[in-house]
Amino acid sequence: MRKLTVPLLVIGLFALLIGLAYYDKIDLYTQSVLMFMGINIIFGSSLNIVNGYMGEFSCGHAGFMAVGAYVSSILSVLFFAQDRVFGAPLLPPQYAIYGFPIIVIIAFIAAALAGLLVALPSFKTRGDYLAIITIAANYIIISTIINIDAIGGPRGFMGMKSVIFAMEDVVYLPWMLIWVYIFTILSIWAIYRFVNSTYGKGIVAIHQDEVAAEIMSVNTNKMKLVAFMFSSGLAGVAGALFAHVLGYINPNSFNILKSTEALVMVYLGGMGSLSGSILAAILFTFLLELLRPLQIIKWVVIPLLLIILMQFRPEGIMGNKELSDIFPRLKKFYQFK
Amino acid sequence: MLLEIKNLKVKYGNIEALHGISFTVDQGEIVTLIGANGAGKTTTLNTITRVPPPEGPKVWEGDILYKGQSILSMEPHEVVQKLKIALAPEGRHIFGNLSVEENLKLATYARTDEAKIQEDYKLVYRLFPRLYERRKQRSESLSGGEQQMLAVGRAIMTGANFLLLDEPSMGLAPLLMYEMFKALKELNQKEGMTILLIEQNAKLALEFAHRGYVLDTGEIVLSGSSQELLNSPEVKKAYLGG
Amino acid sequence: MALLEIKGLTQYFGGLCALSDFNITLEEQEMVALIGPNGAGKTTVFNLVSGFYTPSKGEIIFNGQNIAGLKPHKVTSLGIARTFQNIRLWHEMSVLDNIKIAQHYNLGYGLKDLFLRTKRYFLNEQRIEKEALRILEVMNLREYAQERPSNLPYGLQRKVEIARALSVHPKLLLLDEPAAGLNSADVKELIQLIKWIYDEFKITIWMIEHQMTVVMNLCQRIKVIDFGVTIAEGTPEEIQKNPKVIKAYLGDGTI
Amino acid sequence: MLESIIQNIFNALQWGSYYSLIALGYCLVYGVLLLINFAHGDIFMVGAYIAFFVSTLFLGHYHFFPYALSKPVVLALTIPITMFLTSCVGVFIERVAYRPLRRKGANRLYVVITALMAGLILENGNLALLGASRKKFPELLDKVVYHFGNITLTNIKIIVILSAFLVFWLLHFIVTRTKIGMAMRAISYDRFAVPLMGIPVDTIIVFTFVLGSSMAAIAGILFAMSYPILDPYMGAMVGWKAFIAAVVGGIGDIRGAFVGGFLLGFIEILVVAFFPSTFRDLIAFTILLIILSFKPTGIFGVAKTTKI
Repeated sequence: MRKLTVPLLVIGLFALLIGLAYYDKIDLYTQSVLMFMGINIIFGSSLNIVNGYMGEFSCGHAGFMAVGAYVSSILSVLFFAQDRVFGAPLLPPQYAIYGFPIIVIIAFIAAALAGLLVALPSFKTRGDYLAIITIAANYIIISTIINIDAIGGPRGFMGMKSVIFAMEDVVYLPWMLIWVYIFTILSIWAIYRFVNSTYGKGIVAIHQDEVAAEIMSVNTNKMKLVAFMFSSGLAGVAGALFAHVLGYINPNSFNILKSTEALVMVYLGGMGSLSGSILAAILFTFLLELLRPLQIIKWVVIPLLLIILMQFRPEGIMGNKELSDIFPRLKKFYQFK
Repeated sequence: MLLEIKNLKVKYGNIEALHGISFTVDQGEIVTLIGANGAGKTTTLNTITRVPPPEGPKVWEGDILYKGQSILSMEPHEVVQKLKIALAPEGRHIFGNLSVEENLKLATYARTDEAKIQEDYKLVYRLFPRLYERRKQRSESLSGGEQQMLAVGRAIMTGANFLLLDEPSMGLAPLLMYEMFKALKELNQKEGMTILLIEQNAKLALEFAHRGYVLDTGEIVLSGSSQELLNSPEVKKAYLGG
Repeated sequence: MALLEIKGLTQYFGGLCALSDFNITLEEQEMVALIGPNGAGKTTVFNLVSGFYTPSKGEIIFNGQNIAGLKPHKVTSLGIARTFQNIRLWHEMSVLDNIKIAQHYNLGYGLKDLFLRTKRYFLNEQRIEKEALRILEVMNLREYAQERPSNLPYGLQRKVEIARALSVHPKLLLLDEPAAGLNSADVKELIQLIKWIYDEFKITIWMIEHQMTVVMNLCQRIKVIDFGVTIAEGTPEEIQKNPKVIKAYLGDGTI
Repeated sequence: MLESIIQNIFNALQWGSYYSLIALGYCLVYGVLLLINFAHGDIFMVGAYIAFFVSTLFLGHYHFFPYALSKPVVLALTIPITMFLTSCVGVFIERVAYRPLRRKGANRLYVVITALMAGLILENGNLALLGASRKKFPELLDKVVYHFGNITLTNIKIIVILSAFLVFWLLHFIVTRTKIGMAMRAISYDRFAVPLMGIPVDTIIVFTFVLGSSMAAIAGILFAMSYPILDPYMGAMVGWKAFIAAVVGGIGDIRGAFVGGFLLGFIEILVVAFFPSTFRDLIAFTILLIILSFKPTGIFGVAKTTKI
């Protein structure tokens, strides 16, 4: 029974959400908030791999999100939608349902490759110098996009909505909600497996004492490469979903402010706590929506709340503990692998 | 009585590190605290010098009196400036990005007695001639023993007349260790410096000090003159390896 | 054939010569000490052997292979393990994890197995866990498996660090000042421990140590260096009487 | 050709001066606390706004102070008052946001996040308070244009460049020659031991923030005098860039910050001379990234040796 708790819960929640959305019991606005929650969970917890578990300070995470968003958007419009620039779709649009997960995986790969931009310098550099490299990488990615006119440059890129419509034409379902749900679960699963294996714990060893890690046979360069690419790849997945949920992207939605959001989620939740990141992502998305009526004052209130919170819990909500560390009884009810 | 510790209980976070210790140090004395690692020796010194959290502990109960006055409300820099108590901390904590000379000069930050400062420079350089040889060098590049000398020299330069030394022999080669203790002895005999010493090497410490206290997991379990302690069977068994 | 043969090892930092023309040969199952004043270049030797620095000149031949300039994790997987002057454990994870992560040289599975949780992954994780528990058992540390090292007394932390080094099945164990920060009673215990390890694991041990009791009790051979140059070599008795060593290192023993 | 090169050099020096002045502030705080004070760019913006309000006040733009002073007097009053008020803002942030965290021994990165948040509050708080309409900075100095052949120089440009050098020289003196400067360097290396020398750590830290913020204030005034349109986000981009410049120069060393600022100025002007201006950030950042890849601790930076 313990082994089945989590899969059952996941499937149950899935069916519930899709059912509610299908019969219009939850409106589109709520649906979009739910989807952003999922995207933020991927975005925040993927940064936690590098900033929390490995203890580096990457602050250009949105750059990789941008790579994922653009690569996936271009591909899905190219293959499945009629577009001004790209012309007629290369494949019949009804194949979009099968094509989309592949496109997301390609977005993962592309963003992971972009991650090399910071992974390679990380061999020689640490700490604050690396932080700067990540900021520079973020700017470089965004400026590159701005300077490519074929994909809209500073005006942005759109057309993804028609791909979604194509999916809905085949089977009428809330497709984006489904995709976001699936990829969120997959990402959490992957991160969990990674950081709980002896292999993955190598990055925690790098965090706590890199010299000792290297001397005790951890190939630190390889581990850094894996961690950075894994992390930025997942940011790419978040980007791909983000682009298709919104239906429109422009380079400035992936600026340093977006990276800051990821940082906030990681440090709000607690460095090196997966459940912390998830909790923080949910809380943060919720807070953003709650304070929406305040408009610009929202961006005064949220930082202020965070500063105040940090004064009381300077290690984030969860510290570096997981939910099951704080409530050991939970372990009786589930096993999560 | 110069320094009097009364029933001191301190905590790090929620963990009590000292469970009510009391001891005294008189003017011109050398007193040593011996005990295993984690017995609370460093904690005691950090409490006296009022090192603030997170490195420093919180005083829970008891008092520290200096010449009869409680010093618990003092800031760490005031302990140095006003009471003339200086600590050469465990692990040296020299400023590696400054030169040897700058390290010493920095220790005179709050002092205005220019003539005495010049005398103290001479004293430090006489006690530790190696420091004079390397005064222009970035102190990071000194060897471990030289850094230890610098840490002690710096404590002297604060104008202190009461030195707290936390494991000055840590990591020193035998020859340097003897040199260091000779210099300290001279400081005590010629300059009348009061010294409270923590040392892992119990034999060395007891040969050097007048009196000693044995600390075990946050409590004082034994005290007496150095000779008494050296001959005590418990000390022999637990700390002298005999 | 000698286990480790170092020939003409020389190291410059900037313009400074930290070590010049260092030679030593260690046979299998030997216990040798390297002593010398602070800043004599002892730790530099260890850092060169374990791969932290690439030597400016010279050869380090281990088991017939020149390992000079190899990355540390590579050197470790070839069979050289070490401990550090100031203990370098991963303090925020359990003692067990500390030992398990040291098995990175021989994980037996890759990223694919990790994400898909293949049979191979489980088998290897089980093997690693068993192996780690065994070494803790042997070293009498089993009861601390779930503790964090920072909560253990200093003497035990030393022991855990040595256990971690042993868990990579080294042929050569480098101990950098194992007695630093230990009191006399702990030192006595440490001597017993090292002696036991030496007999039990049948490995070569090479140590840097200031406390003469340790060196004299354990080592068959001692090499003394100063300013990166060898000044004496011999048995403990010879070294203790050597006037050059007394002048540069041992001192006259008075305060 | 030569003339256009010289003209561009002066332009680069002017831009470099702003970057350098801001980078110096970053560098000071970083050098002492190892804290990337991400709010510093916004302190620069606050400085410009304070200068705006102080100068318009003395120019008699408000009812409660209807006396218009002459321009030179206004300038002479604006500079010190702005420096003082901006320092107050800097020190205030230190007191309420950074110090409590430091006292609790929080992870350094939490303090950095707090700094980011403080920056956001300054930007958006300003926007919320003053609205989106931009402010026009009054002209405090009559513009004089000098012509040397085809090269044009304005008096403001010369003042900007000279001030940057003067401030750097002063700062360099403080950091290397005075005891307080020595204490600042010491804190960055080993904060634990500083109070043991009888040095009040908090006083030194406050002093650092005063220095850094007043330099940001000077940069703000100078910037506003040359580019008189103020908006709440003016500090963010310039601040980020200045910070990157400081790191490329070798953060922790004020020479590095100074040189890095000018380097960035030169690169940007050079790029604009040959490429469309949208390429400016792309190429500038790429060059900086390449420099950092080859010289990981920056131009003047010394790698901190890890003792093993």
